[in-house]
Amino acid sequence: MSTIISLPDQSTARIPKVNFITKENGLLSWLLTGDHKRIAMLYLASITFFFAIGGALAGLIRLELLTPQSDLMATDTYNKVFTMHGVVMIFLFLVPSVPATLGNFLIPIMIGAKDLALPKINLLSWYLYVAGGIMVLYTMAAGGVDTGWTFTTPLSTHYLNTNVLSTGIAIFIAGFSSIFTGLNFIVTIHKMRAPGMTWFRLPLFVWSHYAASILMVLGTPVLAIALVLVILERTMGIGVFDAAKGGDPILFQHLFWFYSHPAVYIMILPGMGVISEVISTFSRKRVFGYTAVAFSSVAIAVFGFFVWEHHMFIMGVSTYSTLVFSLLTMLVAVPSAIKIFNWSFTLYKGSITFETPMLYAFGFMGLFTIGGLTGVFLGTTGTDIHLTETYFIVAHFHFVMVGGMLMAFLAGIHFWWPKMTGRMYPEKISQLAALITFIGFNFTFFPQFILGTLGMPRRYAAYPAEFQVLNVFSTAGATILGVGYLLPILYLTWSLRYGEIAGNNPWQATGLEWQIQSPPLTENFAEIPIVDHDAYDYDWLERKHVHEREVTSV
Amino acid sequence: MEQQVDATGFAMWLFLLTEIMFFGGLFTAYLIYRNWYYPAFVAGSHQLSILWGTLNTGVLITSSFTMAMGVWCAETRRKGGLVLCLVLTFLLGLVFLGIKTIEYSEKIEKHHVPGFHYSLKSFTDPNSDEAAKTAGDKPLPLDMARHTEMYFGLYFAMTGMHALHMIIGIAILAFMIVRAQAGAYTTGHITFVENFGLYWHFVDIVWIFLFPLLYLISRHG
Amino acid sequence: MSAPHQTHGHTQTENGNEHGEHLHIVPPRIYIIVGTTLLIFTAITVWASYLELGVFNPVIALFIACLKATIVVLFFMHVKYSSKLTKLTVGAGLFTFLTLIAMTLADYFTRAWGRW
Amino acid sequence: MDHISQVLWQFLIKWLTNFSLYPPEASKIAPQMDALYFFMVLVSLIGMTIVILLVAGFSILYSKKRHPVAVQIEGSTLLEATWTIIPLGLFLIMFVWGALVYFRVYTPPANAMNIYVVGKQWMWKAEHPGGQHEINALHIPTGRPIQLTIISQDVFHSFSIPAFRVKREAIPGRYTSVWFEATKTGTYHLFCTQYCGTNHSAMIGEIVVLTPDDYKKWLADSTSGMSLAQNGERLFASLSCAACHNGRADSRGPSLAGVFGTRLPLANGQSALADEAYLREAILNPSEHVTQGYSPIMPTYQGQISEDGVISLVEYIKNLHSNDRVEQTLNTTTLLPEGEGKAASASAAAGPTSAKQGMVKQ
Repeated sequence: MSTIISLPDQSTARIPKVNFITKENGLLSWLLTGDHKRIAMLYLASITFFFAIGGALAGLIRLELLTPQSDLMATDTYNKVFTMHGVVMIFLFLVPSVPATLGNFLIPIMIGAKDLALPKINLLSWYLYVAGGIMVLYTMAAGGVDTGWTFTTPLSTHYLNTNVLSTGIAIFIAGFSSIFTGLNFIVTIHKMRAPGMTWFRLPLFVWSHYAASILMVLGTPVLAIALVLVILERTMGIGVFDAAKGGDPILFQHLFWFYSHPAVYIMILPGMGVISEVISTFSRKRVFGYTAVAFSSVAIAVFGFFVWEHHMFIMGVSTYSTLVFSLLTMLVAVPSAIKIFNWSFTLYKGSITFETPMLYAFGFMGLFTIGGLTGVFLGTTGTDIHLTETYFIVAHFHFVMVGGMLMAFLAGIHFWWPKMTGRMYPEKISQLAALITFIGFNFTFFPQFILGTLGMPRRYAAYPAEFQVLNVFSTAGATILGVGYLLPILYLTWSLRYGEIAGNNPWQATGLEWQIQSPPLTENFAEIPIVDHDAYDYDWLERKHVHEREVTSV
Repeated sequence: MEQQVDATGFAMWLFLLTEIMFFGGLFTAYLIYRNWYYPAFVAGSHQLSILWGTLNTGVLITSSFTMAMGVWCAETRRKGGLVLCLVLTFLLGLVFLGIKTIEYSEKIEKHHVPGFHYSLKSFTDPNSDEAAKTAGDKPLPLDMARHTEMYFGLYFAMTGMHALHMIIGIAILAFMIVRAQAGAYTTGHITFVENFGLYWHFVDIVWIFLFPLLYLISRHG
Repeated sequence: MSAPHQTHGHTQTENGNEHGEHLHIVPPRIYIIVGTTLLIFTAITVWASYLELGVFNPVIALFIACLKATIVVLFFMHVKYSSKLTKLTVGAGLFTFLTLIAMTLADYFTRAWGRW
Repeated sequence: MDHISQVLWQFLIKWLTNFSLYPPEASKIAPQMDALYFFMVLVSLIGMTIVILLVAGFSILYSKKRHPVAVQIEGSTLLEATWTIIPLGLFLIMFVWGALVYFRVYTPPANAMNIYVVGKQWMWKAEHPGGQHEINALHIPTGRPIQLTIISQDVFHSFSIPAFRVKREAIPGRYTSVWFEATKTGTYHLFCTQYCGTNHSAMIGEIVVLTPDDYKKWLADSTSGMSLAQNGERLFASLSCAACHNGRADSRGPSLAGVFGTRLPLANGQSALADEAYLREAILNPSEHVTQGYSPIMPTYQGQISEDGVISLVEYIKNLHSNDRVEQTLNTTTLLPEGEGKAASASAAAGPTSAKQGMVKQ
């Protein structure tokens, strides 16, 4: 198989002595760092930890669902397990995954800056994340919570005596971590671009992070106030969500989904940014319709705020308002379609190679297309009646979040691993892992579409026996998927020490991050670059190489 | 450095956007229930002292003014003026919270705190209650009277969140006074003062809306 | 939304523009006028609430509140003298705030529709 | 090894014999919903195929081996327009079609038979107009539109019948409704699909669809002796509603005879349709639902009547076509000391205000 990997001569290659990792030593130098790259590494370690916890909980869920009866655990235990799975995966993994790790690491470098605009706020956001994480761990240790990650009132306010308060506080804190990350990105992208780095020379990765950041800044506080009101309702009984006192429990859902629908765009948009970078690099081509892809990100961010009620179509909201929200949902589906087609046509007349990040990107495109299209089923008012609150929605959500976001995250981690660590991951085994993940994923979640259509409700610890076969398929698939996720953790750790030296630009990619040493210097650039070319300009790269060769030969 | 100064100002504005949305949820809830339970909201609002409310609005606006003057002093490097303005802002902030405490304790005495032995007496029997009597309230039917609890729930949630912002602001002010005394903001590094000013004015704006929404619902006959 | 604006295309010039923002010092005279205006408006809004105006009571109260808030934003918070970006940011916040309120109320106000 | 393969074999047989892609279509709306569903599946499959063909085709045609040097292309406005407009058009078709189905499901026809459903942790209680009660089951006839008026006593639940393709949230404090017309006899699943606490997955039941004749038989067999309306009449008397709502010229409350389904002018100048939800609200929050020409003197019955009681009252008022019997009850209650005592104790529980008002009525 032909490849574009170009590594330096391994016998003479060295990791640069001075880089952001070796600059200072000691735990304290990490814990008090202002360096966006180190904070990204801190984030990477902590979200991997929480991903492992969330993954283990997912394993328990699938094991329980192997049989129709609730025999592995009692129903309330099962309820706690899926609640904690949701809370951990969404608030502690998916929301910060790409932005806080890859975004943190790359955005300043991609725009030619030395750091994010507000390094201290960046560090603060990591500490808030950790504080939120510790609260979640405390919640689990104290016996968990069983509200479901959606905290539906009045169940969460009056009918449960599990640790709703600590979970609410945890999410509140983690939410502020996400607000600070988003705020930092927006400021950085506006104010810190290198000379010549105009808006339309920005890599699409930066565009999609910009769009996601808008959602983080404007959406998250509404979740925060919804949680504050839940906490006040529980502690004081102010009645805002209490039907007995004249409150409307549906109001909570309005406030909750005002954040939590845009939140799925917060999760998926950065992933889309990764895919743009990967597909361009491995087909050696400028992204087809750069402006369309850039603006579709912003369109998703804007329209994302107008569609939240599609989570509530059957909940007794006004039938007339469902029309508006359903129509707007259709509009927000279009930018995603635009992106998929533009990525497909980026391949056209390219020169394509199939390294691991590209395989993950292909996986993303396939799974995200399914996830997106099934989203239209749920955004259409008529079919939503039958499909909502069943396994269809579970499958849809996991296709977008796990099939989409997690694939993109893994694509990005593999793609920038050489930049972050200076070493390559092992190519063959990682391609295998990508394949295993893809197969395992489909085995796990595709049967759930059929289960949902058949009517199996979500969040059931026990279910009618006729659904067992498909559930067994799903659980079997989950074990394959588990292997697919375990492998990267193992071989990436291995490669930290034994991986091949990557050199500055193993992929021959055009981004500014590839023109500096790997791992980068603490200040990223020895001198601030002056940008004189568009993103994904492979001719420029070619000219640069020719120029460099001339210089060396002289 | 200039880039940094610029960036923090912009960041402060973005942070204020999150604050707007944070209060946005409360305002949404308020509008819905006020629309549903208007008589209860009227009766509830008559329990608030318009004198204290107006006074507090004046106090807060004045504190915004002294804060703005403080920023001006920092800009023009007048150390004494800056310290004076900050101290005045600090004191006015405390006065605001003091008045708020008086108001809260009145509510606690009358059992108007939702969830804690909430009492409907002032609403079902307005003659027994000074404030309701002065406002000329008619007795509310029991079902509507019960919804005054919603009014007070929102009252405490909204003014409580606002007061929390005030407390945070006052704490930062105390820190700033010490730093200003040492001359930290009168050598050209005014970003912190400016950004804090933005925050303080924002808190003022929230109150500018809370005041008519909570205190001034139908004061006439 | 705070979609990037063409004029911010060049960071250099952008910084140049923003520089002016910090050099603009609002004279205390304006602060005094603004502060007094705000106090007068407070008095007016209290006075107006005692008048019998029907539906216009809340309208006037909110109108005055909006006016006061605008004055605070423009002068105390210096937005009048700030860059386009700041103005855009304020606009974006207002827009999303109104979206939240308007679209939530859209549900509540149309619930009774169709039942006539 | 042999053992395992046997298990697998049985498993496969089980799967193949029971395999289905969608639940039975047992209601009138089901084929309509499925038509839309399969249209969407078809569009999705075509879309999916196009994406797969593009990605796979380009990957083969333009792999580095075959196509060593990439040709840089900016983009194409025509193509962008194509894949903006075509998906948008398709999505809009789905939107309109979906909205039509949605309105059909949630707009009950006027002639529908009304069955009340009360959800509580963790059971469904169905109440037929004839007074038949069922727990976690619902017996219905074919060929007749049936409207469910649903309410929850505690948290959100969701009443879902996959075979009918209908689902409606049970909300605390408010009636919601959904309707269907069963077409095939048989027993179908009833699920609670909104997570509602510990035993959420046990909140399931059966929908038994009978032929009209069998249904009649079932009704006769499971009667409790008193219809909902009769029960409501008793409540109406014991709460001494008739003291005001008696249709006399000097009564303090509006006459309730024939009020159901009419449009009422309200004291606040608005008007409202007197449907089940309105009647419920008017009993529990009377001061917000005062009919024009009357004063807000009715006490609230919030906390005094169970949801079942409210349902009985609503059903009684719904079937009240004249005030003759109201008059009768009124006369009997005033005559009987027992009835008076009951009414007084009920009012006493209402708290000081309503007690005062309650006493005035006697």
